[in-house]
Amino acid sequence: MIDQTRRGLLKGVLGAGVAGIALGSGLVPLRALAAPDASKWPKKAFATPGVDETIAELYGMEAEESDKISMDLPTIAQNGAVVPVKVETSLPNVTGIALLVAKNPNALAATFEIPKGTLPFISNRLKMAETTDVVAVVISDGKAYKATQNVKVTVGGCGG
Amino acid sequence: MASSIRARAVESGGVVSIKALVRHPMDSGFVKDSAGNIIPPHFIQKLTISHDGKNVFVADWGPAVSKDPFLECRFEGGKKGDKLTISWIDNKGESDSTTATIA
Amino acid sequence: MLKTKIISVALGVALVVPYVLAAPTPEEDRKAAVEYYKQMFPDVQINDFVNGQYALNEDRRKQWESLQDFPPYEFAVAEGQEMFETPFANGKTYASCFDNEGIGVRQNYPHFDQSRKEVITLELAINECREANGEKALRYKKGDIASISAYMASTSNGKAFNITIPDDPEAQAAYQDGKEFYYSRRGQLNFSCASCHVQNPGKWIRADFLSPALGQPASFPVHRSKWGELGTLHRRFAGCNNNVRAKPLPAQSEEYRNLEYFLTYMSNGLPVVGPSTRP
Amino acid sequence: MNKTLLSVSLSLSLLVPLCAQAGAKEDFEKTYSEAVSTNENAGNFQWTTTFSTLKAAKSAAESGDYEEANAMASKALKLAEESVVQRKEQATAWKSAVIGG
Repeated sequence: MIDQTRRGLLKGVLGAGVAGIALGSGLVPLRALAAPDASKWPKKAFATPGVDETIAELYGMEAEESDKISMDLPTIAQNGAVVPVKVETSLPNVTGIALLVAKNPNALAATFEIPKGTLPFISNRLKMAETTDVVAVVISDGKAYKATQNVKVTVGGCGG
Repeated sequence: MASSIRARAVESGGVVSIKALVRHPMDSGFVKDSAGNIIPPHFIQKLTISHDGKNVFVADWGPAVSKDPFLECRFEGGKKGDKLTISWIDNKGESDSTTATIA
Repeated sequence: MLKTKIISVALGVALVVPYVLAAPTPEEDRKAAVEYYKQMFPDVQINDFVNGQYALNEDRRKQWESLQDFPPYEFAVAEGQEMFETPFANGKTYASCFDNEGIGVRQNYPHFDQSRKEVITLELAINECREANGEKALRYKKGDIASISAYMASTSNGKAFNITIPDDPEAQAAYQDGKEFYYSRRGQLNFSCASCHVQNPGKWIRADFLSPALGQPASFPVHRSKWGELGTLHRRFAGCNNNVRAKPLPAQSEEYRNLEYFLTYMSNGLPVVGPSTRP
Repeated sequence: MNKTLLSVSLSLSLLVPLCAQAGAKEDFEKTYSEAVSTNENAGNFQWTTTFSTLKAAKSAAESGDYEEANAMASKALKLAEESVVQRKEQATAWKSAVIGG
């Protein structure tokens, strides 16, 4: 037990050390094209359990049910590790879309910025731990709307 | 080394459809390896697609996005032959980028 | 006197090999299987059986089709191609070991080598090619060998399986051995391959949807969501055996190669669609 | 006299548990090796459960719990016997399941 803990700790320290060295010596490949800036990645929203709590954290408001959001996802996922999810909406002036998996440890799976000229459509593949509601949130004219669909997951997507 | 990004962009009726696949483990931090040790989280946090110097799509991803993530999106205003730049960065600061030509 | 002797000899032969004589020929087996599945699934096009469960279940088919946009094995196939084209230390490549330089030959595997008297699968041929050129053999179930095999399969896409069983008692025996394996109940659960894939395709067994025997090997190697990577047919055999609590045999063991020989012969005429994806 | 009695009774009291122990160990070893050899007879019809039960028997024996070890070895023997029966049955029974046969 003690040994295991110590090994875990050692590993953590070593891992951090290696990462530090890699950064320090410029081993991380420097690309001609600038990497995206992840400083504004919504860390807190990605660490929040529960759908409503996550929407509040992410957008600072509640989302209203809308039938103008269409979701295309399987009734029974063949494997929770790879569940295709498509969302499209006829709501106007869409600036953002988010995908939430209600029963995952943290609900938020992905958020998307939809700049002007980009269509309010996204397709992504997500992991789901168990049978769950999947919620699509759409920001239209500055307000949040949502739609929900249930997916049965018989083989969970959290390893094993 | 081969690029971690494979992308296809097709223009039809003024709309460009982009499909991309990124090679990445997307480890959630909730899974143990065969020896029972937690595999630390390692996932792409941000992926951007830009055209003509401006972003046409920005994704913020968490660890619930599947291994080797797939993405499809659509935008207006691109022409055949235009270049798109697709870039990602993960939670360890690793990144990659590629360009695709609209067909 | 002479006549009776001849008769008794003939009788003796008939007594010694009754099953082989009485058994249907491989071609009769194949036709019976095609007929059997056609009756079981009258709405399924014959070539669609290679898509396994996706030929039988609409919801699953949609998920599979959405993965075809950019299948998760794309990277592995590209790596397989790179390895296939990269010369060994001696300067030769895999192409030197195969007919037509290895391009578009998947549909001819496995085949029976009459001089060696054994079944040669594509993966075995890949490793023997490596060893003949001074390289180390690869592990058989996943990784590089699955990627190379997947690339080779991709160059045969759409070509009809053309497995031959030469007029050689040992080739016939290898086929019969594979057939016996497919139909023999094994493991503590007392299931044969056929219990699921002949008697119950199109049905659920817990969370798994059962595919028909016909067309089964045509999609290999496959990327399973469960594995998160590509695996070979023999990895799948071992997994199935393990599921019924039967001790799996080693990949590329004689038993599994004979099983592949039988199973792929059943799919003669159907198109190569590997690599593919499965749950 | 007294001394002899004492030493006899002492050695007896020491011997009893040792004997019981030795008996259980021998029983285990006998059953275990029988299970292993029966399992060999199953050829390529061996069951994964036989192996896991044999393993459980062995680790119980290593920890000195011969009662548990013996129970596990007997269970493994039974599983191995069933797999041998399965092998023998299937030598002909498989034909009854063949398509068109």
